[in-house]
Amino acid sequence: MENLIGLLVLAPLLGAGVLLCGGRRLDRSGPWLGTLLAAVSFALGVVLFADMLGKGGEERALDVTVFQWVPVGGFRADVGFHLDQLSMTFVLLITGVGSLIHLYSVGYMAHDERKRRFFGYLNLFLAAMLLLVLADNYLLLYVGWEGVGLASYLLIGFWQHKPSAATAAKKAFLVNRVGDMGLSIAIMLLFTTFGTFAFDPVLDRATDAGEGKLTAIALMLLLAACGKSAQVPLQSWLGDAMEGPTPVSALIHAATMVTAGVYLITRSGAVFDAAPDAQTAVVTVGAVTLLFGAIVGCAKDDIKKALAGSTMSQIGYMILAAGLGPVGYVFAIMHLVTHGFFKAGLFLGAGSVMHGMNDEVDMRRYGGLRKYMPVTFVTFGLGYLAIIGFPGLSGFFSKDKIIEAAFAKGGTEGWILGGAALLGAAITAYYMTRVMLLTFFGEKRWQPDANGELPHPHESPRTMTIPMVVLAFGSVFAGGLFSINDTFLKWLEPVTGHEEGHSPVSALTVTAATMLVLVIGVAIAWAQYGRRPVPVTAPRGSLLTRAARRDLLQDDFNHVVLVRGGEHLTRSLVYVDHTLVDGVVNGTAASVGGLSGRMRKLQNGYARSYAVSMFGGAAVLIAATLLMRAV
Amino acid sequence: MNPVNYLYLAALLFTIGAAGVLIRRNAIVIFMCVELMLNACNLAFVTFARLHGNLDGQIIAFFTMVVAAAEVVVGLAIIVTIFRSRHSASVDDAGLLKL
Amino acid sequence: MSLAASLAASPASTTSTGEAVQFWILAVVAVLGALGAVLMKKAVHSALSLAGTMIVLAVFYLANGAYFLGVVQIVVYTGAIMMLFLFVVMLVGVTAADSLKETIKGQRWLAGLCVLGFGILLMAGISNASLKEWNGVGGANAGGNVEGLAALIFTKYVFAFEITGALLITAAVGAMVLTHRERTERAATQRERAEQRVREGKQSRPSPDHHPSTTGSAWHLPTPAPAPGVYARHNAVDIPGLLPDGTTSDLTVSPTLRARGQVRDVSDEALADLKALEQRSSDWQERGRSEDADAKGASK
Amino acid sequence: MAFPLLTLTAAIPAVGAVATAAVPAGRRTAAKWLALAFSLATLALAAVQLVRFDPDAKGPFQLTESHAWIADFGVRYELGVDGIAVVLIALAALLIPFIMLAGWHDADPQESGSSRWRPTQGFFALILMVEAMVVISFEATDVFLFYIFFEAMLIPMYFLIGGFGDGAAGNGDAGAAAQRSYAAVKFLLYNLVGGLIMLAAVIGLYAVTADQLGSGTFSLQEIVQARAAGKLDIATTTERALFLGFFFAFAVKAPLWPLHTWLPNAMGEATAPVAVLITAVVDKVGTFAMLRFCLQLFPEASKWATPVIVVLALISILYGALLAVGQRDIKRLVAYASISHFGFIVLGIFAMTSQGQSGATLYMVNHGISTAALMLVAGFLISRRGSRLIADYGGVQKVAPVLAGTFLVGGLATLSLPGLAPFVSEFLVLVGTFSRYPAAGIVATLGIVLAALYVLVLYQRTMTGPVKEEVRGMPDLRARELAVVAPLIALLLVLGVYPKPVTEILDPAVRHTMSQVHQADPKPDVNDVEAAK
Repeated sequence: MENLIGLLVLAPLLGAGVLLCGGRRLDRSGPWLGTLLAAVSFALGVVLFADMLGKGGEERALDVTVFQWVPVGGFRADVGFHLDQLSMTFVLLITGVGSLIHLYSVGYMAHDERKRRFFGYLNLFLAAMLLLVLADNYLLLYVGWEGVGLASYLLIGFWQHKPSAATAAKKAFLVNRVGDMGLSIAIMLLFTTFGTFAFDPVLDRATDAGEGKLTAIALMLLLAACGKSAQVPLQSWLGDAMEGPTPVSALIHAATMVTAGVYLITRSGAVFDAAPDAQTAVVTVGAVTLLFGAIVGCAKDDIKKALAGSTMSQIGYMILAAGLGPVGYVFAIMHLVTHGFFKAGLFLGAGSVMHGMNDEVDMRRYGGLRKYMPVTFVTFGLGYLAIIGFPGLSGFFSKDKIIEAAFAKGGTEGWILGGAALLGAAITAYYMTRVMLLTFFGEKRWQPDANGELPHPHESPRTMTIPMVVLAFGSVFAGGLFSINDTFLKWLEPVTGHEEGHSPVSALTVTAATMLVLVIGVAIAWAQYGRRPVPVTAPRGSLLTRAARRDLLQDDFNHVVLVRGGEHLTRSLVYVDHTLVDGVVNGTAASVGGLSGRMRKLQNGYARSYAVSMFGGAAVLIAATLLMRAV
Repeated sequence: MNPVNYLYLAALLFTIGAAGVLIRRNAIVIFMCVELMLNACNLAFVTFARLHGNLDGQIIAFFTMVVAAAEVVVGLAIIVTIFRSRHSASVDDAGLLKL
Repeated sequence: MSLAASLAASPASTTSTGEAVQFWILAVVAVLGALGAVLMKKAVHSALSLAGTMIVLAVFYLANGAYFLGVVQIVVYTGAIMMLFLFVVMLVGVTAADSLKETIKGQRWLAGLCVLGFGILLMAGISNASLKEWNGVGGANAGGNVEGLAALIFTKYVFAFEITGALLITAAVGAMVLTHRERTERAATQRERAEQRVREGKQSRPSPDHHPSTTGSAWHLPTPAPAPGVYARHNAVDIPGLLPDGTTSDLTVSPTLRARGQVRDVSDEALADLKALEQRSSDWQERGRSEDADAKGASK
Repeated sequence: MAFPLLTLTAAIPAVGAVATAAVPAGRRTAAKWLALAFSLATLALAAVQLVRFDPDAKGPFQLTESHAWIADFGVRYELGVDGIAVVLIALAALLIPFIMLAGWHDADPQESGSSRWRPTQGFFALILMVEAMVVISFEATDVFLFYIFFEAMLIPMYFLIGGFGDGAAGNGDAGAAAQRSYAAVKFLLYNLVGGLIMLAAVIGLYAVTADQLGSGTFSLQEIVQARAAGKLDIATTTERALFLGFFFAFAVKAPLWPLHTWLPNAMGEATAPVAVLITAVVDKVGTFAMLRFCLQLFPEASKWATPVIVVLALISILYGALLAVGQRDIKRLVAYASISHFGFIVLGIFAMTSQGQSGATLYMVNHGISTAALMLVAGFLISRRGSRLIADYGGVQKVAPVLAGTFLVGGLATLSLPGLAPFVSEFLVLVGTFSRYPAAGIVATLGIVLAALYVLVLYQRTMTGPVKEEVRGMPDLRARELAVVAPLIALLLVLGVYPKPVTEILDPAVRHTMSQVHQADPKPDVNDVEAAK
């Protein structure tokens, strides 16, 4: 079994290697090869899952050290895997959803001449993500962490001829790097505190370290999570990342990559539990982001960006839950899984819509598509219902638990967090309904594309619809499946631990309140977009709307402070280097040269001048002699 | 009077000669000034001989005279040669070695 | 001698008043001579001033008991060396006066500074030395100054003396080598020079031996230069010949004379004479012309 | 007498240089192959060294050779390698063939006149000459011997920088030639000044040993042993002064801020292979010498100077990275990136932890390979378009995907992406620094963000976006070029995933150095973890 874990990671990695180095021979077979290897990986995951189910709750974890990676003095990093229920959940989600997206991409990217490379990148992404969740130490996790960043860089910037895509890719990587900085500092702190950074020894002995150190570690981990999971203040890359092909958005920015932050916090639960201050920071970030993302999602007319805002918001829920400690870990992961299903479905649906609409992304130019794309409509609709938390669907179960847990935090804090979560639910209902109405209902507002052709919406090919259907099943049933008998809770509990929260309001009240805000949100959206015709160009909107369209001015802030400031800094440094640092050097050289030039003039060729110097020298000598005598 | 005054005189003559060497351009005059300086030295030597009460100073002065004679002979020959080719006895014109 | 002998007897602290008087008078002369040597514009004057200083120094040598040197100073220095100087000065051009204007920037300031500093240092050094008493050279001169010197030269300083001899010979040879110009080709005969002159269309090549001022603008004629003087009136070399319009021609006078400004111009005189002549001839022709006119009219 | 393996390793390229230089003008290709053959022979000898080297053997140096040379001044011809040296020799020997291959046509004469001037022969001979000197610098355990070759290296480098342009501005261009000669002179003078100060320190060291030991010596081991035995007691002030003298020269060579300004000029003006030679091979002698001479000869002074040096290294890291962001010239950008990386190396050395020093030594190797990959591909790119300006490129990815891909991998290695070799070393340096100087560690970590910035900006501006008109029709990598880049990238991957063979050789040497400096790693707070496990 142990060897299978290695294979699990190796399969997509091999795919990436073969596809990227294979050359044009693989252009035709490449997509299928990539998909096959993703599927193999999924199959291995299932085998391991079955094996794990055959064991008792506590013995399910599987550790395997493949080889010593960096053995230097007291510093030991191994390439080793740790497969427990938490990683297993992720493995299945990643490989499962990943395989579906591979399949979807076969259709979506069919006409792209560089699709071989695209599948290579997708496989690389899977491999990195698997490495991330399977690593048994933080350094190896870091490798996967950055590998994910690299793959997302390559995928977002896949259409490199578009400057916007290239810029978005760069931005994603850079913002992620800031987060990575947090992770690397966290690892350094772990090393200096514990002398190691393998999960087991660190997490077992977490409480032995001082709380200050633990808080620092936890905060750094939070920074890392913010980067990867697009949480405030490092959320700005996610919206731009929609420049990538839609399957990328589905895979990376919905189902897998952005969940890495949640994984990291959950995995490091022991550290966070021992650092309550850091936990407060985590829940704050989560709560702020869930509102932030939701508000941004409301204002975007680009369907993918609206969904990106939604992703941000949903991850905010997960982070919030993870920040609550053992009360929330399980629900964070549960929401993560259900979100993986419905958000992937939504994105794939959006991709399908764009596919049929000549790559138009502006929802104001959609409308009335339900007749033309029935499968897309149904699957997207199910995803929609799931995300807003329609009773009985996946989102309902997982989100409800999180809101409950937030209230259970207790005190003012609990009320604030719970309130924020409830408000977020309302806004979610609003913006998702908006997306739904604008896209599939109402009259046709189609506009001719750049070539002057009106789009001819049509249903997408089989390779694209099948994954959507499968994901729709997931969106509908996953939540129920997990919640019956607390299956998911029991599955994860041995790893993350669990405590029941003591909510000041009863579970039923929370559910009722959730339903209420849901209805309110949907109703407002209906009032705005369902009853009235929708203008094709966006109205100017209120100050908040305009701010939200610009990602609540975060980018402007970044631009003014970081980009401009950075440009000024580098430009002035270039100047300083040239004028000051090099100037000192060149100045020395020039002054030596100038001095010699001047000294040269003393050698004017007149014997009498030389005589004066000689005579002066003689005078000085005599003076010196006399002085020496006098002394 | 103290014979030291001869020394002062010698110093004065020496400096005047030196000034002439530095100021004048005519090689012949410069030579004459050099001679003046040598003579000043001789005067000093002779005075020293008197002060010390032996003849060594005079011997040195004597040798100086001989050497000065030799020097003048060669120097003036050089001046004449230079003058022949350059039509000038100015030391400032002899600057071929300058860059 | 008796003075020297008395001086030699015991360390003295002062000289005789006579010597003091002599010193103060002659020292002034010496300094003036030195200054003259430095400051005179003409090399000849410098040389003469220097000769004066040297004679004064010879007297001082004698006063200091260096009898031999005193004589040698006069014979060798003033007699031989200074004369050599004068020869060279004559060779180079006795009339040439140097400009005392300084051409090197800052040279005079620097020189002044150095000289002043050096002088002050020397004086300070001398005054620093404690020279209250001295021995006098009388004892050393007791056996005769020349004998004393000779004894030293041929014993203690014999090597230096021999080497000085070698130096003198070397200097003599060197001077000969330096001034001697070996003729590497046969000297051109007068005929050859004349032919070359005609061939080149020039009178003669200015020789490098000539003083720059003699290389005038006149050297362009293949023929001998026109003679000086006004024919039948003057034949002195310093009087330029007249051109037909009565003005003088520079070609006819030696450039040396022109440079010296020793040309006597008689053109005014000649012009006046000419005028008078013309007057007279016109007076005479007055008559002749009317006769002439008559003759013409008659012929018509 | 044992087989003089070390001497032979240095002698082979030297002989090769003479042989290559002697090839007649008409036989350019023969000269190239001859030079390549000699460099491969050197590589083989370096490999033999690696095999014969026993990491677990006792004593600091192995394969030693020792002969009297200038007996009057105690100068000995002493060679020996420790783990660090043997790895760096292997690096140099490994990179030289690639440098030659990459510069295969760089020194072809412009017009095929049958002049007596033989630039090709000269180019390859000079490279071999540099290799010989670098190798012997790594091997020398006598300070004076080291000094001679440390300085002599400048001469062939001077001609390589000044004599061969990259054709970016036209080889015949007078302006380019002037720039190049400026860069070469700057390189020479800068390093000479450093070298002269070191010479003073070398003489000072001799004076001190002569004073206290009776007869002066330059032998590293003798001095170290004498100090350990208490026979040699260098006064604190003297030790510090001597240390500074040595360190200054190495800091110029390394180069450390603010002594770095020669590097961008030299790397910008030289051809790409020569630039690689500078930064990947020659500059390593500087950082290597810090480890071998500064730390071992003057342990107390090293500890005394550490705070200042750490700050300078930090400035180098950030400053180099920021300036790299601001560059408009590809090669200068790589040069500033190298300055940043050298900052990391120096930081690791002076963090005085085993992780830091292992990381730094490993970094030397990895930086050599990664910069070689990036710079050589950049050179191929520049040779195609004839411009070094970033703004002249755009959309290369579309027309030359393999070139762009290899460029990206080189860039990713430069920004220390995990999975590629430099990551391991950079992280070791960071951890090592952090465990002793947490603040410095955090500041240095900023460097990884900036590294991402300059690499990605470079990649974005040159390789992505709409295809520029001038770039259209640019050929992709040729077989020769691929043969240069592919092994380097493979090496980056292998060392990134499995650096253990290298670290195993380095580790004992680093531990030895640490013990020389009397430094132990800081203990973790919770130190019974291993026991508990």
